[in-house]
Amino acid sequence: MTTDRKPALRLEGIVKTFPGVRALDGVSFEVYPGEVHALMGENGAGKSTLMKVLGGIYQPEEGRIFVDEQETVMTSPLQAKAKGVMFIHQELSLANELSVAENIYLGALPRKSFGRVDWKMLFDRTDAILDRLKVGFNARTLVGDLSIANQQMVEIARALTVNARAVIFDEPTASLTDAEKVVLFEVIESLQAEGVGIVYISHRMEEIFKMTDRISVLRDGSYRGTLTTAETNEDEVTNMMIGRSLDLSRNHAHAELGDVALQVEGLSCHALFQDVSFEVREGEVLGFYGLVGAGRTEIAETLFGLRTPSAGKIFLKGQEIRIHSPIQAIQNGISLVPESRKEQGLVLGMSCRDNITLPQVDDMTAGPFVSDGAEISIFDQYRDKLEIKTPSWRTAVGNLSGGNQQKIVIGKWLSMRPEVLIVDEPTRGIDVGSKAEIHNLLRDLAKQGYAVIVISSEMPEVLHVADRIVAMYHGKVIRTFTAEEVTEDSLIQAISGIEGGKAA
Amino acid sequence: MQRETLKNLLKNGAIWGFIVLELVFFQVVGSVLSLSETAFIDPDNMLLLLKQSAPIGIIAVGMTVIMINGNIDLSVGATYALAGIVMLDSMTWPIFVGLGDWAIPFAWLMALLTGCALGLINGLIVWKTGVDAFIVTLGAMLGFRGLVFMYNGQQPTYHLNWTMVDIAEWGVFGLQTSALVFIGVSLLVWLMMTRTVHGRNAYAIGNNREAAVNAGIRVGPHILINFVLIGFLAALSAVAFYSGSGSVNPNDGMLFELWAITAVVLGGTKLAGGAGSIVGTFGGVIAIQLLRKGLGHIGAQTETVNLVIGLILIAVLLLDKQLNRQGQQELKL
Amino acid sequence: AEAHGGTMTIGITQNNVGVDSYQTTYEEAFIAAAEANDAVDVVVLDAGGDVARQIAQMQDLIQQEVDAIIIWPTNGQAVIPAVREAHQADIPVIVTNSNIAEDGFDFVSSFSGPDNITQGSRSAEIMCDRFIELGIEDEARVVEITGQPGYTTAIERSDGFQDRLPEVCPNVTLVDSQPGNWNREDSQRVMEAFLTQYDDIDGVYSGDDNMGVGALNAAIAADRAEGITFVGATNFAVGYDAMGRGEYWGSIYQSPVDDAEAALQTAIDVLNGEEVPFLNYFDTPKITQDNMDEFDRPVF
Amino acid sequence: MAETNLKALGGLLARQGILVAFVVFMIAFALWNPRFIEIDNVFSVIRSSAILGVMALGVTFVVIGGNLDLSVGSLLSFSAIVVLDLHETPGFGPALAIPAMYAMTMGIGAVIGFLVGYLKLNSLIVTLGMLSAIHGLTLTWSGGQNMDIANQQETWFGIFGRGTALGIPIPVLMFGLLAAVLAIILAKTPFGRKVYAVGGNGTAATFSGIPRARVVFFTYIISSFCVATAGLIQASRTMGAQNTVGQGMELEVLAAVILGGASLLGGSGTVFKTVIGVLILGFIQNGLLLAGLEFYVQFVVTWIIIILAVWLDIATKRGKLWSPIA
Ligand SMILES: Nc1ncnc2c1ncn2[C@@H]1O[C@H](COP(=O)(O)OP(=O)(O)OP(=O)(O)O)[C@@H](O)[C@H]1O
Ligand SMILES: Nc1ncnc2c1ncn2[C@@H]1O[C@H](COP(=O)(O)OP(=O)(O)OP(=O)(O)O)[C@@H](O)[C@H]1O
Ligand SMILES: [Mg+2]
Ligand SMILES: [Mg+2]
Repeated sequence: MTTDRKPALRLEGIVKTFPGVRALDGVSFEVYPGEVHALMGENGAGKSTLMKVLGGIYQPEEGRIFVDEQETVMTSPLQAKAKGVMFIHQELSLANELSVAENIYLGALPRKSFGRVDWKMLFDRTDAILDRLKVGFNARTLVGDLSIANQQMVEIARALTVNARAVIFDEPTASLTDAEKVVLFEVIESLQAEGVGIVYISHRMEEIFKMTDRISVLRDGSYRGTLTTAETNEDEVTNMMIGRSLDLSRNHAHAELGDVALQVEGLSCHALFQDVSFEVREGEVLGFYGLVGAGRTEIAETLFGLRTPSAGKIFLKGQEIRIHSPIQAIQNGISLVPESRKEQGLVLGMSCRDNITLPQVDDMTAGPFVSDGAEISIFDQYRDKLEIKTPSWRTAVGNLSGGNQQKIVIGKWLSMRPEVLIVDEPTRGIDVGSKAEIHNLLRDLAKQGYAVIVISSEMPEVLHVADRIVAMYHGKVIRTFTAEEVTEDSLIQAISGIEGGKAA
Repeated sequence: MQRETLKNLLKNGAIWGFIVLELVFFQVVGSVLSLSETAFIDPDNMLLLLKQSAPIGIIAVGMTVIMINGNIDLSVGATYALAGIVMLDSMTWPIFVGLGDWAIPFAWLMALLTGCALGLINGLIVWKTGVDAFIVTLGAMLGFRGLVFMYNGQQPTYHLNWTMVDIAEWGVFGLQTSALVFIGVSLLVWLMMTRTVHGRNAYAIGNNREAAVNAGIRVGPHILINFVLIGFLAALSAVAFYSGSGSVNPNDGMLFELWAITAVVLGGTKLAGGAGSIVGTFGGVIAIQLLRKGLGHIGAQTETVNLVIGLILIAVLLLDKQLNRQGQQELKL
Repeated sequence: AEAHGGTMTIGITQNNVGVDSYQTTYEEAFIAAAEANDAVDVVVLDAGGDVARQIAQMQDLIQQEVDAIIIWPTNGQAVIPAVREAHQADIPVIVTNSNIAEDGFDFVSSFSGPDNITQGSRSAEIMCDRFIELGIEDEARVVEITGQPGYTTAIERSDGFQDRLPEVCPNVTLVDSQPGNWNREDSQRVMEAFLTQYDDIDGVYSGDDNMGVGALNAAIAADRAEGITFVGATNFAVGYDAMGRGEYWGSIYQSPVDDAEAALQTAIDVLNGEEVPFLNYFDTPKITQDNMDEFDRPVF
Repeated sequence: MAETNLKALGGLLARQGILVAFVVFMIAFALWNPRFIEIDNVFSVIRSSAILGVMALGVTFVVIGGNLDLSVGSLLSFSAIVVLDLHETPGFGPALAIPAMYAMTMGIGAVIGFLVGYLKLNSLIVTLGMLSAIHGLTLTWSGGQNMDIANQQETWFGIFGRGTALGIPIPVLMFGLLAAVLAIILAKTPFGRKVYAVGGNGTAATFSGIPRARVVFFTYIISSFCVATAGLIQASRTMGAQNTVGQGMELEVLAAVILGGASLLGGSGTVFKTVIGVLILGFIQNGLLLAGLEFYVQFVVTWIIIILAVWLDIATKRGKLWSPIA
């Protein structure tokens, strides 16, 4: 790296505490112009907090910030922006009722006289940016009408609106599919070429090794060191992050397959998906893979009683069942880990414990009252199992890091000991260590005789955990692969609607 | 932009459909009962309707902005009364009294300044202390009312100036001054909300405050401006109304906040903020006034009026829900 | 307007029906009187206590071209321009129950109703007479509970009382006055605070009997009712009964039925071109435990 | 040692800012007028706050569940009028009138609960509509007349509003008892937990298999139960009622609940805090009355106190006096 140049951005001895947590403990860190600098660490290590300090959202208790070696105090996002620091948030930060263009230029709408918005300039500029991002929507679309992935692209588009000195991407790919990732990487490369310093936060090793120049590691809020990407490997990084190595080898000791647990025949739901048939056996992990909007989530929601199917049958252990509500689904032993943890998975203002026991609070009783003991024991069990990092069970879930929030949602449904567990994007935003942990958990569950359905947009994930993979395209099942016959190429072809997927 | 307006109009279809329904109903029932010699859907009657809608309508326009911005203002009724008092009382102040009828514009100015000042107080408190606008303005509803009573005890404030009454009753095309003010204000604020940076930012703040903050929008000043605006509009409503009536009772304007909010929500503005339109609010105001007027027209008794207004509010809500359904593809939440 | 041969349509906009029995009984009596008269059609509107709504109703009535308008003003001054509009449209206006301000007299045919100021002074006289009877006219301490702040009736009665009391009983002190909003519960709460605050209360004047009975309830609960003279206005049935039990001293007898019938008759007389006095007060006599037998129990 | 104690105290203060505000306020008024804290006065305040308080308990459930209830004032008038009228109906008497009134009041509560819970209509507008509709119903029932009990000596109906037990006024006892029961329901039962979940994030609650509609429905049932109780106390206390007894109370009730720290967005608040909110309002009113201030000065002072109390409450929570709003 060009170490003789001045860093675009430098942090020195940053300390930031929250009640009960020392989120950052004297962290120093720098990015050079044209460098892509990865920031890694377990869930809750303090990555997002550090970046929020940089972006003017939090004020640190100690430490100094330099932009182009000029010391600056970042008191607000507005000021950070003025200093050339752009911030692409981990959690979507959009106004759903406004158009794409207004969101991209939020806080910086072009003006004409009398404070009027210069719509023409706004739309022209936005269209130019959207062209560069090769997305399928236009500047006037309402953001609320977009899929999560496309909303993420709107966030990313913001990075291109100003001449930034530094751009921070906080887990930008968590909900992107491969095609969009490619576009994102092109964007990053072109920013890099313009001499912008880039901070890139992600839990995905392959991206880190593909995209970045250096890697800095945080652990429990303190700085662990910086590695040059070209000179290191996954193992070393993991070791630095979690203090041990991981065995990521494919772990396919097949469980004994039992009876068919869940069978779906010709299930359709209006325009969302049609004629979907599959079965999953006790002891089996069935993967669903497809592009955004392929209809996987909608199938899961239908099985969970949240949508009314227009045709088709569902059999549980050979018995036809009708599910009209999540309550019935749960009674039938079906659980769903939903795809959006903030909207669907968690009551953010509630404590960690209360969130985990929520679906079974009726059973957590001694007499008519909720029993603290029963709840805490469940909580403790899953905190240990999933290594959830939280100051205490009382902490509001909203104060946990993104990854730990996801673990709470998973813990909530695992603790229900369901017969059929559906997980929709289970490891979105989860660190490598915990991810492996969750994968093992899913496999373990299968081994214990549960039927597990995993919906994922990450190919390595489905390849890693699933026994069979259902490939979907445009609301239809294209093909079901077994673990033995599946290859990356055939899977990609199947989910892109290319005829060839059928061969192989 | 035009397409968007049309879309909004359709989205708020319930309220316009409801207005048509009201017109037909009252016309038919009114003529069957033949209580009065004139038709309900008489052009003069409809123009009168606009005038009668003005006091709450002007306030509702301001309330729309406040609510889109994600706040609420329960103190508008008291602001309205206080501004009215200042207007009438200032005409008797020694500095203005010598001006004769030229005191009128000054009186108006004093009233509007009062409204702005009260709005400023609310806005500053909401901004600087971070206390929820609901509580701040709930408190102010009491506090401002206290100021109203302090001004003149329990006595009405009275200053009848026939020139001012004539101005209030002046009109073109049968539209009297307050109706013109209502239409003008609606138009201007509609332009503000759809065309200006301030208006669009108000939507963004109401829609997702955190996102707005993250994007560097200065939320506080926007809130402040909108509170000053609604204070101004409440005062303007008082100017339009009291110019024509000349006396303020210290109880005036009570419940205005609830009626204004009702009109705004009927017009499709979300209580949570971030979505809504002035056009919808205009419809909501007209719908409510039509209802009151129509029930009087067909000779409904007090208890029936109360019952019907209540049930109709709920019915409109049901209708709106039905119209805005996403059909079978909806998630059952 | 010329005298009518056929039926006449009379519109009325009332202050706030349903807020208390008086106004409701008034409305019923008004409608009943109109139905008994074949020559009269009525349009009955209720302003719900809101001036803006009342002005709108005046305009509606003008627009409907009724023959005469009766108004029970929510605000005796604010309705003047609206009354002028009616006058300019050649529709005679009759004011009922509480009058409009003098500036509006030119546009009004007649006023029909009670004299609230006189009522207030009469209440003061009842109170004073009682104190003299008890021999405490030189030391008595009185508290007042007024009606809804801002309403003419409340203000006039209070003025009448406060002006007259020192004239008849110069040594009686009025120690406090708080509004009870024509509401029995509010009045009871106000009285509770008075009782805590003042160890010595000899008399309570309330703007109407409804509030008076609230105050009485508070005093009974505190075991202090014995020593207090309660005087009210607008004798309600509850007040009449309490008087019968000897707990409540006196009030002003005012019948909403008389009130309503007088208003309607005035309107009819005006339309028939008859000569009517401009101020058409109907009598509201004093009623106390001593003379209550002379009066019927109020129906409201 | 001392430091940890201080810290613990600091933590307590931070959590209970509103309580601190309350205590400060009480001390200030007691210094002004010692009568303020005499036991008689305290009882008198609590007794006259009981009606507002009982209603606020129910509305607490509604608000935590993420909705509003503006119909409580109107419903209070309804229940008071109905119970008095039935009481005076030959053959009824208190023993029949009271349960019948509860049934009707809670029936209306069920209608609101159905509209808001099952049909998912906006609660502000539904209850605003019901405010008006119930008033119409009440007027129809009573014919617009006041309702009064003719023979007050011959009925035991008065005990709910006027009686005492162990030297404590019955309304105070009822308020206390109901507060205790509802506090336990909210804090300790699965139902209470569900109310928080539904109010905190309704979608997530549905995804967790919580019958959101039913939970919302029951918050309104509880609210209407409380209103019926308040109506009983009201009617019994005055042994008569106007059609407008409850008019305007909805906002006062809401103020008490919010003052207690419940969020209008739902998901937070407690019964205990609501009680504090109710007492603050009651004592403010009483204190200012004792101080001999004109009612309109009371308005202004109440305004200032409400804002200061809430401000202090949130300022202690965020550890900063001034809001971080940019
Ligand atoms: N607003 C807050 N209040 C209290 N604690 C917080 C808050 N925000 C973050 N924390 C805590 O600070 C620590 C660091 O959180 P942060 O979000 O920075 O983690 P992260 O490294 O981004 O994790 P992830 O990979 O899961 O996103 C966590 O322990 C978290 O619980
Ligand atoms: N282009 C689009 N325009 C509008 N809505 C979309 C679009 N793509 C997806 N959606 C909707 O957005 C919601 C969530 O989208 P998301 O991107 O999470 O899809 P997904 O869950 O990845 O796809 P799948 O259905 O295969 O799971 C879905 O209800 C989907 O119907
Ligand atoms: Mg993070
Ligand atoms: Mg999905």
